[in-house]
Amino acid sequence: MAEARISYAPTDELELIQSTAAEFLADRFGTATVRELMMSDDGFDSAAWKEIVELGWTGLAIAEEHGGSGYGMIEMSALLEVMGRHVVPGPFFASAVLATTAVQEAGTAEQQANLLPRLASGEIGTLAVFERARDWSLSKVETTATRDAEVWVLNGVKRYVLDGHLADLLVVAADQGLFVVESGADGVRIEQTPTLDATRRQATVSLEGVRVPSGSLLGDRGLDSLSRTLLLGTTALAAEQYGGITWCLDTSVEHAKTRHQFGRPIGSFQAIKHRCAEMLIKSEHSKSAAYHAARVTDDPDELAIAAPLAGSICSDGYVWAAGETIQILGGIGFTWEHDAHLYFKRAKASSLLLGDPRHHRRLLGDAIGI
Amino acid sequence: MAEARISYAPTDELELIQSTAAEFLADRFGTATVRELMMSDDGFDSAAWKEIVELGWTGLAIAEEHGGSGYGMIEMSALLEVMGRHVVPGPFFASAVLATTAVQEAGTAEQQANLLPRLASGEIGTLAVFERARDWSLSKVETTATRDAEVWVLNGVKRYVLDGHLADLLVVAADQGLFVVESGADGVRIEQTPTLDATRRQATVSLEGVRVPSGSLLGDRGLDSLSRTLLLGTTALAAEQYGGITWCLDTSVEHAKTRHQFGRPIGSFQAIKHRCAEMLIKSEHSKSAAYHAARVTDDPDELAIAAPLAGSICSDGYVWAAGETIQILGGIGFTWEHDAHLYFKRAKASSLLLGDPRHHRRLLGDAIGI
Amino acid sequence: MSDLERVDALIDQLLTENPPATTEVRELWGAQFDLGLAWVWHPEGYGGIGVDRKYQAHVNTRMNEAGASTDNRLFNLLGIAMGAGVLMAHGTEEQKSRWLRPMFTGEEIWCQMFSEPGAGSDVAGLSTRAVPDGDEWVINGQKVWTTLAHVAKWGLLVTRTDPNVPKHQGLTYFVVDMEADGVEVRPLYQITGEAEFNEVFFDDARVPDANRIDAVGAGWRVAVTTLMNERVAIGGNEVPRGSGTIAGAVEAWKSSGSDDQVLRDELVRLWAEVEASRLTAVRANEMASKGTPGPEGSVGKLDWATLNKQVTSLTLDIMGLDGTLFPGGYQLRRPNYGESQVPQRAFLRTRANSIEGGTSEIMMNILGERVLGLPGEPRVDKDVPWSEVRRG
Amino acid sequence: MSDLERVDALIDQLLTENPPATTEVRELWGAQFDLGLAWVWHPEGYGGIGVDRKYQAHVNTRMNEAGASTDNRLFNLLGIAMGAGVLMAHGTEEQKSRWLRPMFTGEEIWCQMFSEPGAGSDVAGLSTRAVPDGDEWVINGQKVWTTLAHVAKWGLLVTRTDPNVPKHQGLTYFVVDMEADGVEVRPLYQITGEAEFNEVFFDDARVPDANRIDAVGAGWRVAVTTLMNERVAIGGNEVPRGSGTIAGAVEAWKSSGSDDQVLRDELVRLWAEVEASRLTAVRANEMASKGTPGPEGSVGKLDWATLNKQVTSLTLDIMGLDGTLFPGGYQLRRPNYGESQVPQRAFLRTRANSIEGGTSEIMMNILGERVLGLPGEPRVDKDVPWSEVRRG
Repeated sequence: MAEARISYAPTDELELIQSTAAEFLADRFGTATVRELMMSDDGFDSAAWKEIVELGWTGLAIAEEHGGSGYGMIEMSALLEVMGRHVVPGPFFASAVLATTAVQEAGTAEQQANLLPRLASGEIGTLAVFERARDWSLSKVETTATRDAEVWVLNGVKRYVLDGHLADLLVVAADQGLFVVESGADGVRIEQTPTLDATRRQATVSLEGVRVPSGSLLGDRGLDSLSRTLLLGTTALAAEQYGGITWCLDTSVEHAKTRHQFGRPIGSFQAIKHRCAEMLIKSEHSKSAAYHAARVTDDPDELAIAAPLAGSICSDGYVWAAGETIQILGGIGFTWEHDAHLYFKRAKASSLLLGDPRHHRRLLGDAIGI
Repeated sequence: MAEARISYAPTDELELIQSTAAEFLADRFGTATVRELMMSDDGFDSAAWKEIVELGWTGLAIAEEHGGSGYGMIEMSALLEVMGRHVVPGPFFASAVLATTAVQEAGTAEQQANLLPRLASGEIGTLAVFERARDWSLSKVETTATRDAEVWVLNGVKRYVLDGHLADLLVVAADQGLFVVESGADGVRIEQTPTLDATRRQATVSLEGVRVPSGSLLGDRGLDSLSRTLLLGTTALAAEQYGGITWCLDTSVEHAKTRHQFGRPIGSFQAIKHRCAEMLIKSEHSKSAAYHAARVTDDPDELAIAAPLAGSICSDGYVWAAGETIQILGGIGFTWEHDAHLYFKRAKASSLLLGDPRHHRRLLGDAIGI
Repeated sequence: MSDLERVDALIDQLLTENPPATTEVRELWGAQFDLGLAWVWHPEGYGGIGVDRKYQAHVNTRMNEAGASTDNRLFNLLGIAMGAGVLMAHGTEEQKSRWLRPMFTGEEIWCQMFSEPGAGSDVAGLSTRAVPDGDEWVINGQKVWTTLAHVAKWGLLVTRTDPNVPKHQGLTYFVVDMEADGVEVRPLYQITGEAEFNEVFFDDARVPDANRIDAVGAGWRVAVTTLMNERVAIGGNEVPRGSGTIAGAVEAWKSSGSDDQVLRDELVRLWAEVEASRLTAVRANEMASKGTPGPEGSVGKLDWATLNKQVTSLTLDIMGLDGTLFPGGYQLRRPNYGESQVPQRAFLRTRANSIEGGTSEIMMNILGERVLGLPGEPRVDKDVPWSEVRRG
Repeated sequence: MSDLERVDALIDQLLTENPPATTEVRELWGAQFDLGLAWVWHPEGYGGIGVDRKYQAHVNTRMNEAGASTDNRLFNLLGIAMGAGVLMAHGTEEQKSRWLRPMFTGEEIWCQMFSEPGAGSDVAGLSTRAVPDGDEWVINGQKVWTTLAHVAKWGLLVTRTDPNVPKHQGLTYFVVDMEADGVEVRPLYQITGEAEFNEVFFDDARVPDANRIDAVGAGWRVAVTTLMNERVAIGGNEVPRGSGTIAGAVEAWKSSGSDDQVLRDELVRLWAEVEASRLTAVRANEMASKGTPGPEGSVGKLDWATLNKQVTSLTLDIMGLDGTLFPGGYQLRRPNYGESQVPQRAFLRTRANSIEGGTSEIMMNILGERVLGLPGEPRVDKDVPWSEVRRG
């Protein structure tokens, strides 16, 4: 078994990535900043984004030849874990994970050479693929691409586009395949839609007779590469979800130790203690699932198992943990003032972004032959 | 709404039925007797059966003109609740509920006049309908009935026939409808199959060229009446399941009050206390669902909702309650010596007899248009 | 004349003398109070006529049928449903005469101030101090989760007057003028962005001793009267089949056009549980009306919280990616109860259901201890002066 | 020569001098003990050579590869995996010399007697009395859940020698001759009809003081050594993906030919949880091997119990009506470990998983208190003489 050689233990490099990230995020995305961004029009801090680019995060998983640092999913997951713990707003996941992965998976060498440096250097990309609310497998794509001489003409409406309002580049799924569309192109209309998780925005992207060069069609495999892009996205999201769970666990345990009612710390009551223990278990399971998926991205058969496994376990785990954190906190956990709701909203929205847990389990069942 | 007039409160008559039953069962089906029957070859106490017949239980829901006492499902449910609480072995459910209901629902007036007095007076009937392990809707019936002059010739194998080894009369589902077959007829072979719940036996019934008179075909509606028979059976079983839950709750609470560990009654620990509280909730829900179903059998639309509702709630509730009772009891609950396992086995088997909870929910979804 | 006939005659009189279509509503409610139809079970002179409580529903129904508003019972809920009971059980003649009528007419809104940041489940551990000063008391401290405080004239307040006795013994109950100096009400924004609740800060606020309810040190007894009313008010009500949060889930399912059998099973399972819970409330009401209330009456609040949370979460799952949207976005403001609630907002709001009005953990303790008779936890704060008990 | 080379050389010597194909197995195990390959981390003379414990797995693997049985580790598990550790940590020279070798060769089977009918989770509350009489102790009481007692020569026994001190302080630990007068072993039949376990009754049984392990009153310390070994032995092992109870569920699913999407989702969910738990054990082993064990190591026993129960229950659901059958029927007898376990039997047997080796409630306490650092419950039995504590 290939996995027998996998190491899940932290390396010096991963620890450095995480400690650097934790320090930066504590400084630049403290809770006051997150809340300000959450209530702002675009949810975007362009100055902080520049710093993120300078730290090399946007190019973390991009090859050095394309302006990145040449790391892979293991390192990206380590970073996302810390970002999830800080519930960081902004287009990082949409751009550095989804759009970047789509270009890497679908694009020709030439297209990658053109596009990846732009993404690495801080232009914002996103994936505009979904049209319907529960069709994560894209069984039906109504957006059309028709050939007109040297160009493609795109028509359709893409919904639930993560941070679409900030995007420079859109990777659009149409019937003929994935297309790269400049957000400023004629006929592109992007409208932000308010989100449950106000730290991760969405937009609806309308394409009306948008003319794009023939080279905008990524690769020649139609939409085939999209399923792998979504598996990798699920893997990355799982790491972020696990990071959120660690915040929930630590916050719950800390509160259970210090909050006193009836003359006792509430963590001395089994109702609270056992729930914290259950949260620990779910946290450990989520970590196992997310770490494993991040370490098998080179093995397509194993990824087909590990990614939906992580998507199911981490989605369910985070939603449960964030909900129970509010319960353990009691009244204060229900206030706008406490951060618990940021995690609760992030958890629920994340559990639906790339497939709900049932969708992930359907993929997993297919992969393991159940 | 019809239900606005329904009363769920005990009446003097129902209380009398239950107290009489409790007294008789405590006397004749004490735990020693139940255990003896459980390990006996046929699981049947013919002397006690005679007393049951004399008490009028087998005719409880049979019209007076056919030798019964003319009660209905409300009274039968009240009785079954007490029987479930005592986890009574024997063919009562198979005969007085399933076979009797099938004859009542499918039979012509003449057939009812012929058959119901036999059942009321203690001949044992049962329903031989299922062939496959998860086809509770009988989407496919392989048993055939072919006409040969004045007789029907039956061929097929019926499985999971409750107390088939004790039956005098079998109500058999074949492609042409429900047939009454005498268990002693030529070509009928009945073989007992050991059961998880040894207090309720099963048999496989093989029919090889069994020739039955033309009047053996119940009614003229084919298998149509079977779905209502199964809804009524589910309703009756729910009452029995609720009775089992009451034993679980009382046993758990009693143990939690008296068992001391760490110098405290274990019921003072929230882990145990809250589980008992949850059991109370499930007990109350089960009671509501079972009582409601028993009271709407005259309203087909409402029964189509209430019966699978009760089947789902009471099956899940009983399996959970019986399992948690073992956990609350601890080691002693896992022994053969303690009665907890009788209920655990009864609970699990009952949750599969006429449909698993998912099957019931499918029926419920159909009925409420979900 | 039977009680029912007597009630009917009075309703006839009320509606004849004060035609709902042409009578100013406060005037109508005033007349209702004077005729004894406000709380029919109260003695005469206190808004009642001393008949069984069950006739009140009949009064309300007949008024509604005649087009007469009974909205005062909603917008002054804490007064009419709880405060009145407290005054009747523990108030003086003066207090009842002064407060009951304007409470019922809605001229004076009431709020209730028990919870504190440091005293949630353990309400009796509260810290807000009241110190006597002549014939007044000086109040300092903070209350939280106070509905209606920003519109209320009067507040029901429990304070600590003696820190040196065990916690339940050192409490005293007051009615406080919410417009008095030293009383500051601030909106408390919640997870939805709305502020249904308030925080109330007392900074040397003064309350006349005449506003004390029952004896000094008897505050817990009065508080229990209030809390019992509150827990009865939540859950346990009889509602139509399929109403409430499950209606939203079913609607989402139908408009999704989905044929996902997994989601369907989950939805039907919750529908079944909601219905079993509803039938339990129906049974509870029947038993209560027969004077033999059983355990079925105690599960309503807990069910309501548990099921609301599950149902609204599943609703978002059914909505799929639409569930990740939040139409209108977050706005920090007072809630507008008139507008219909989107499923996403219900999903957020219901998280509090298992906290407000008694956490589910406390409700489970109550079921275990009071209904099933299981023993309590060892108490470390019993017989210990409040000032020596760790809290917060 | 590295430790590994040293171990390998000794294995070569063992297998050369005692060819597995032609050597009587007890003779082989005796030679293995004498060469120090029984417990490699023990000092020389006690079945070891004082190297790191991790080399034992290597020894076992090489022996199996050479066709040499290591079954003694299974059929005398309580001796070899627990008893030996207890003797090494707490035994005298005489005790180690007397017992270790025949324990390892399987000539003398060991059992462990801690639990009592009145002392389950609260083992330290046990009541079996040992009273000194000359250079012997007289034992009276009852133990329960004792595996292998009916075939054992020796039993590890904790007794109460001083009822007048708090419970942990009055215990003393013995090794008891199971064949002695006054020791009666009875089969304890369980939910499956089988008797894996026994009850052991002591009626004035006499144990020489020479069989006492560690000091009088030090029994709890010795018991803790034993219990820690037990909990490590259950759960936390690395197993192949999809093995164990989930394999039975998948097999049932495949042979059912069902396309029920609801069942499928439940099965896949459990498969995913089992796999996440398995990966957690893999991570735990990696961290432990690096000397930095983390919280991941503590969840194995709990997961194992929880998931086994869910998986075997779902298996019966998948089997549908076949799940209501019980092939072979119930027979009151000793289990036959050789025969394959039908899913129905697994369904029943796994109910004990959340009770044996520490109930899930106790495991949750341990996770909460020892791993997360949450405070314990108030203790009512602390500092109280055992004789005054309510129990049973």
